[in-house]
Amino acid sequence: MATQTPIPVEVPKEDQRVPVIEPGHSFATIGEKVSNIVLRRPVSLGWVFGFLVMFSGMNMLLFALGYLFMKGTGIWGITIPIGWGFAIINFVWWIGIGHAGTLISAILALLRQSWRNSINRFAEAMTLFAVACAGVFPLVHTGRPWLAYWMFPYPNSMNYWPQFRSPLIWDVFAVSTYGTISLVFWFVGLIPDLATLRDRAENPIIQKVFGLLAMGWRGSARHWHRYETAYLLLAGLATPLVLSVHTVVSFDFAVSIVPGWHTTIFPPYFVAGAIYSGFAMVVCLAIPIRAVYGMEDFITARHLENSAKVMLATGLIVGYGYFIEAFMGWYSGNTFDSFLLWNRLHGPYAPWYMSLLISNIFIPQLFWLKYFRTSTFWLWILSLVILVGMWLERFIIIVVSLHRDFLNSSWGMYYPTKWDWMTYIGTIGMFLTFMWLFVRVLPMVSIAELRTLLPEAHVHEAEEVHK
Amino acid sequence: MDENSKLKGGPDVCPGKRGQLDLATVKAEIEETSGPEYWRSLEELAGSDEFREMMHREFPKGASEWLESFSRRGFLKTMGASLALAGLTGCTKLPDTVIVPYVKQPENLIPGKPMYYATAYTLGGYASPIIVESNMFRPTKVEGNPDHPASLGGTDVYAQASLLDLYDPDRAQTVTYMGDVRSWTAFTEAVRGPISVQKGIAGAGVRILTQSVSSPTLAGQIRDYLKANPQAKWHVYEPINRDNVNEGAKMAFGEVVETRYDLSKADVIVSLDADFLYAGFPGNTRYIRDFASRRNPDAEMNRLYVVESTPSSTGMKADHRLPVRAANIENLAHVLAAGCGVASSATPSLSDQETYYVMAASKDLQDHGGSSVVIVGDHQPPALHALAHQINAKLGNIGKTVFYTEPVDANPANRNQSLHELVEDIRGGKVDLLLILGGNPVYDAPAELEFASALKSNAVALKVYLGTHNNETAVLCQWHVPEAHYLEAWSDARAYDGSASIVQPLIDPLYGGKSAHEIITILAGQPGLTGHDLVQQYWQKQHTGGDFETFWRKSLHDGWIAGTTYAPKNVSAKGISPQRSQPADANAIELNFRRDPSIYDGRFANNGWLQELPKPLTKLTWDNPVMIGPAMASRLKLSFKDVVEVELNGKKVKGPIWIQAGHPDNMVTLFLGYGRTRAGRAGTGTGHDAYPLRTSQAPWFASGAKLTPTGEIYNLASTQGYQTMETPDGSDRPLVMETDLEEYKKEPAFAKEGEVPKELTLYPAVDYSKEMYAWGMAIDLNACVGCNNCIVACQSENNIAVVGYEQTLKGRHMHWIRVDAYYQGDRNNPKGYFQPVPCMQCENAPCELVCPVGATVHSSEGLNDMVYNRCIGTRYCSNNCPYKVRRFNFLLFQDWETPQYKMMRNPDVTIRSRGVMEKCTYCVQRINEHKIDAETASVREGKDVRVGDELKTACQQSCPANAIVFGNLNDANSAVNKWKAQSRNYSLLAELNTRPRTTYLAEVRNPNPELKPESQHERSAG
Amino acid sequence: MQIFPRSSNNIARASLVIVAVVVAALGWVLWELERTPYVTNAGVRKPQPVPFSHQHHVTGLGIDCRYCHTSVEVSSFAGIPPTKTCMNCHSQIWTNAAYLEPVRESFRSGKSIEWSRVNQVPNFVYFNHSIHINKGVGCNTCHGPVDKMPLMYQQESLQMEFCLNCHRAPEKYLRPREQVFNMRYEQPANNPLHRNLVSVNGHDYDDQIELGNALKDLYKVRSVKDITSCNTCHR
Amino acid sequence: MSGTTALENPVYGLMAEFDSPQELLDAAHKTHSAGYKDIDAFSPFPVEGLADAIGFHKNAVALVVLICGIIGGLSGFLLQVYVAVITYPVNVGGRPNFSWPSFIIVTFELTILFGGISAAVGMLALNGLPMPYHPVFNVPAFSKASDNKFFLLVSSADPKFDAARTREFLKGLAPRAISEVPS
Repeated sequence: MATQTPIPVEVPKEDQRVPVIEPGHSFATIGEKVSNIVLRRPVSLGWVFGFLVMFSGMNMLLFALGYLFMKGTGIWGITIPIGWGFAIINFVWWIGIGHAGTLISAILALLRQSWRNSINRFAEAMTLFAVACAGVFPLVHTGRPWLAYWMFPYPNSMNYWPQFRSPLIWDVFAVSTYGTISLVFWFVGLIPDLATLRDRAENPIIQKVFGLLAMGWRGSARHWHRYETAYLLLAGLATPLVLSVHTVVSFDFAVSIVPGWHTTIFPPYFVAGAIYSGFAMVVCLAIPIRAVYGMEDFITARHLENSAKVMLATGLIVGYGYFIEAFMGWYSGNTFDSFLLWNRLHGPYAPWYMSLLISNIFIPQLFWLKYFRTSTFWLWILSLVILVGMWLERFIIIVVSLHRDFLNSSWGMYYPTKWDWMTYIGTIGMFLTFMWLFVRVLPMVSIAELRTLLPEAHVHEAEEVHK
Repeated sequence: MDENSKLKGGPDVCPGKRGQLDLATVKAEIEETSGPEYWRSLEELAGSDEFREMMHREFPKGASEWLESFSRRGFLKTMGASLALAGLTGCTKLPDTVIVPYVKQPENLIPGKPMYYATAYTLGGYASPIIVESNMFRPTKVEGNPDHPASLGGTDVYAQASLLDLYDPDRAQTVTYMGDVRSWTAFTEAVRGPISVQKGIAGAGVRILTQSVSSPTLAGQIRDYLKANPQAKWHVYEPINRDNVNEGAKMAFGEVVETRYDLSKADVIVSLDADFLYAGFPGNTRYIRDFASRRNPDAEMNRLYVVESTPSSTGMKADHRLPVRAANIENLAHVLAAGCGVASSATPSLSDQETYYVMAASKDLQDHGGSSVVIVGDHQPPALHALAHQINAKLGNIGKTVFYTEPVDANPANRNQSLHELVEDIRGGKVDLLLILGGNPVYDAPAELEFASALKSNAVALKVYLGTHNNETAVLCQWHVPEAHYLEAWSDARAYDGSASIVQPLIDPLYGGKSAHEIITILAGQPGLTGHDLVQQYWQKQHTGGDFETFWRKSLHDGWIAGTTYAPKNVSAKGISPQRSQPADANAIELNFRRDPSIYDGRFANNGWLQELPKPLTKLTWDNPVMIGPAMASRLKLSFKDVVEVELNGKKVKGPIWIQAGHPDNMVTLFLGYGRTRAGRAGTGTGHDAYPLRTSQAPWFASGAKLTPTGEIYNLASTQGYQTMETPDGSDRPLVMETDLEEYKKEPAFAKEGEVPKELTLYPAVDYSKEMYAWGMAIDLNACVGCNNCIVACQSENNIAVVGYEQTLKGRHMHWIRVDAYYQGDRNNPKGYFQPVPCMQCENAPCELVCPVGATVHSSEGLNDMVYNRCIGTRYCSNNCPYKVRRFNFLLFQDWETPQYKMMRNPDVTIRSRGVMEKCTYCVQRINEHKIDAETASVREGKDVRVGDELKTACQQSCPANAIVFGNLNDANSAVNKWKAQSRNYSLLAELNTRPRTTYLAEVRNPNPELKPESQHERSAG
Repeated sequence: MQIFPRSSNNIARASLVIVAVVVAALGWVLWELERTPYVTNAGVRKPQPVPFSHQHHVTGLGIDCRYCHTSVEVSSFAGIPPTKTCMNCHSQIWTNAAYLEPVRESFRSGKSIEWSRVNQVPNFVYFNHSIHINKGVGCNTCHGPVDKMPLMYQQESLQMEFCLNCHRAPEKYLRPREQVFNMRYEQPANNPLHRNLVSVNGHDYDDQIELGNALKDLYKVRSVKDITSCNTCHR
Repeated sequence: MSGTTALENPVYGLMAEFDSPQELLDAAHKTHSAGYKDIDAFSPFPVEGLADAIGFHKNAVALVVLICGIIGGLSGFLLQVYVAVITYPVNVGGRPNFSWPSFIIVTFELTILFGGISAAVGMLALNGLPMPYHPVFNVPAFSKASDNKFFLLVSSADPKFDAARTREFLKGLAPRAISEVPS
């Protein structure tokens, strides 16, 4: 991986790109800068305040869920025909966001994109937390959540098992696998840094804690050798996985017969959308974090610009998806599909559809301009817009398709309740609570991998030296 | 987990089932123990007044409070008692109260097997003969009486829903005096004095106010009393009355006669504002059957012309419908009469369209002299009825399609007049003892009478009210005696054809309710006589020759008394041609009053099943709208949800607008029965009360109403999202396949266009032909008249919950079968269609594929099973159901607390709890019952016994139109196969290749070739 | 520098093993717990108002099941005997036995004896006695050796898997209809230790599967596919 | 501290400390070619070729992952077949019991799951982790092994090992320091 592709020590003249790590850093300074955030930096009032805000958000979620378990899903806006509402919208949204991390660490690793090294760590953490948020919904959206374990295959006295033809079961497996593998991937990446923290820590308790987590990592060449193989294999496995997860999620819709769901373009365009929103979230988090914790040296304009480019590309794919959907609606000549198109454009939810197009397709075109790719302020704003847009996309797909399907007599409208909103905002609170804790207790960028980026990390072919 | 355990023991319980064991023991011990000591024991158990009083002390006075402080403990005691009492009715072989069960009833009960009893349900004096299913002595289901000509197995929504009234927890629980709990004995003591005083003065101060009475026994009782006390008076009032009909008959024949129609022989039917295909119209059950039997395009098809004011389901079935303001219908009638050769006093001028229409209609009538009929709505003026009699006479329909008999009503006095006299007497201080037997005059009397104030004034010394609920009238009377439900007390009644049925109870009064009969015995000073005695005595007198016991048993068993059907009588229409009343001002807004399709005159306001029953056209629930037509709406810039104020001679009511396609212009319709103030938990405060605008001068329609928008907004809870098959993008969806007779003859298979060839699938098709059974259903859209019967029948059979206004508004109603209503064409006079939609039981069920836990899967017989106890409630199945027939328990919709409901529920159907999906099962509990019977039989008799067409689903069984047929597709001679073989047969959304087991027979209209709808549209457009 | 003592290596490895063992054990416990009497009530003797002994009445007196459970052949519900049935005999014998007082009391007062239910299936399960009896499923196939029960208890778990055992392979359990109420009935066997013949229509069977298949045809038992369809038991 | 403190057992080995990966790599090469086989090198980040330099060329992680992946996939597919075809076959929406296309996804996911977990667990297991205690940690300077220092260890278990001569040899590699690793 990274170490097998030495970056030339002196940057070639023609390459004027911003480096992925600012000059003037040594092995020690990197370790110091990163680990000090965890070990030395005092807890600031701002951090505590922010944490309390996020934490109260998380508690709002718990409250909303408590009431949900008492009363039932009827407290939400869902109804017949709109059997799925915010719960599934949020689920898909979060899962999508959860794609960036593993994608960055896996796919970019395979593609030998050295610029990934400084953002992969918290991108992966972000992934974990996003998946955790997503995981809440399939569970609680059921009418009888206390029986949701029936979706897992286990021998039981009923001699009855899950129904493996159902996309929801596929979901269960895809999402739980994704969660597990992301966790493993993330932890494997952490081990060397945990060792660093262990060795840099002064407080004996902290020493012991990191010591246990590092499991006695001592950076032996043998360890590194196996470590790199394992990491490479994980990346290799995670790559198809990350692509499969949102494909499977899209099957929830594509496999059904609902007009607006039953379409073969969903898998690719869901995956693209996922990466789209994922990177948006990464950028949303990266910009403030690097500012607050002075990480500009490691998370440079190069990273941000590349992310912007990725967003632009995936955004275009998503746009293509929308176009094809509309085109097929017209081209198929199927009365239900063509009505779906009409209904999106002129129906009661037309404003939502319009704002979706604007925030997801039109505004991101600004990324063609270098100014918007490099201005952290605009980058941040645009990422937020994209996040909203991607949420709207799921709203359109789920609600607008369901509310007017085959039988005119059974058409309906969807009105989210305050409980819907509390649950949604609550998960955001939960997500940020975890992020808040993460940046303080674990190295937010990978120390070991950053070190490999330093010129002095690169060795010449031993033989030459030898003779 | 807590919920988990709760789930095991709790919600999934089926109370009925739970009850079985205890009930069985109770029943058994009742069955075995012999007379006297058994009596004593039950007295101790519950019979005695002391017990009741003790128990009722737990109920605070005043309905409003005790709804909240509803004492469960007290109730459970009552239940314990009444369960035992229930047993008593069922099976003690006491000589004086033998109840003879129907066909299936075994000599002595088999626990776990239901029994069936014949009895009759009475509405507005007209009896609907019914069979009631009783599980462990709890009445659980009402069915029509297949052997009775007035039912032929069908029922109407009110009869179906009357079961819920029996178990209504808001029913009056006890005798009260000025709101304080008293015992029945206390009451009899208290009234004895005044009654004896009245005896002295020939009952001069006694007034009896009843609703329409067709009970020979009761009428006899009252008459006897009046004979003994000539000064006493009997008044009759009912808001939904047939005054106009009777007056019209007097006008034509000089006497009140009952007009009965035989629609099976009518080729041409002209309805002048008569909604004869919906519950509430006397004989509607039979009329629907006869009408539907003539809608088969492959046989002689009848033709229906409907000229109507307020759009009705009858109008929607018309081959030619003409929306006209109520007041103008008389004009049309005169032209029609003239066209039929009746010398009419006047020839009013009509619009081109009207003339065109009426001419064609009258020509059609004349072509079918003797095989046609003109029916006039109850709310049209007497003159019009008289005219109709003349037309029918002229066409030679009398004796062929139209018959005149004795009035079914025992006292066909003019209702409004009768009440007028009563109020005068009250105001004149002539009344000392007022007996109000049923009804709710304080709420529904004509406004100008101010009945309430009359009653409040202390002019009347003693006011006694017999009523099921502590309602508006009850609070204004000192004494309130709880009235026994018809399933609790003995009586008798006459059906529309005059045939008398014995009303036999299936359960002892849950709250010691009394029947009118018993009240009269107190009045007549013959206490101790039970309803049973009275009824039996009466018929003993009528009975001539033969052993009375066998006659009595037979009458009970059959459900009616042989030979009591009124023979047609010859009446000659007088020559006089009725004058037409002054034509109303064309510009003034006409205000119409109509009975509510669901809660009638308000008596069903507390009946959740009916409150939540989507009204046939609007699909509204829990409310009554201010109904106007599209033209008027656009003129006044009114839209849905707008709350308007309707004013008539200074009186005002406020209500939300509903724009009804096909509603005549410049006319407003208000529906009666809502805005109750003391109805109960379900009825109180729903909708608005239209009675204050209704006077006895203009009981049905009045001119000169004012409409003023209030700027308020109110959401009406309609269960149907969109009411045309044409989608907003202008494309048409082939949901109800429809054509007219000519086209049909040319292309009989027109409906099959969407069908997909069987081989069009990647998978090997599952083969059901080898199975013993393959269940399927077919629904004839031509026959269906949108009477809603199936919905209530299904609700009752399958323990379907009532969810209330808010939830219905959200679209969470639970009906397993719904009747979609679609309009097509000109909004001012559209074509209308009804389409009942149960679960389609698709062979390639989209719902099953997506269920993660396999809670909905296919049975070997092709049923789409829904396993509630496996369901975790992802709602994915519902999303993926193209027919949206699945219903989800978003909250805990079932009432687990109220003991009455536990008694009411069908023990063979699981009660669904919160978070569980449910849907139509083709009444799988009935299928299994029949299968098990057939199989045990085949083992016992050693031959192959199979379930045949005797197996009926609840919707099918109660359908008065025979529009639904269900059966075994693997049985070549099954009725369902015959239907599905017809060329009209098609499956809904066939192109999805879901292969529904439920299919439809396409609708074929029979328009008059001279009166093509399109040409009609041109005119209406012009 | 060294943070952990030498021993910690073994501790670390041991703890991993322990975790694995605990997880496995937990799974096993749940599996067992689901099937314990605590959950299923199998074998639990519930207190009854009267210490009625099936052993005494069936074995001792040889009373037929149907004398008390009257509707078992025709109805879903087997029927619990009314007090009168008890009194048929106990008005003559044991007329003043103390423990029969509740029976007499009930007979006097007309209040029914409240037995506590022993054999119970969940409320969403619709079990029908008549069909099983008529198709040759013996009483004790589900109710166990009632004739040896001084106090009634539930023999089997009556869980779904129990029902499925038979619904998936009826031939393993069917017996001639005339043997249904025979508490002493033995399945046909043919092994060195024991040989038992069961004859149906003159044909002797020494193998249960043969017998079962013969009876399946004879009693027209529906196909396994039919009787394992959900709606057979759940409605 | 000094290695001689531990009497009953010999020193664990000798450890040379270097400043850059390059020096370590060269030293490792020299030591290995000098015939020392039981040696190990420590660095805060993976240094290319270091493993080869100390004569460690192949590892078994890939094999473990392959095997576990296959097990995962098989178990996934067979589970579904068992459930849908063998134990309780039911007609679901008219689909055949053995509708294998629907089974692909779960099969795939389980392959990944087993493979991924085995990659991590296998790596740790083969590395003999967790091993919180290790003699090398006794060297105070070793705490820099995770920071900016690079170490070469010659184990006392090596047949060619001799406290004095090996120390001499290491000196020749010009390390910043040489320390004895007490076991």
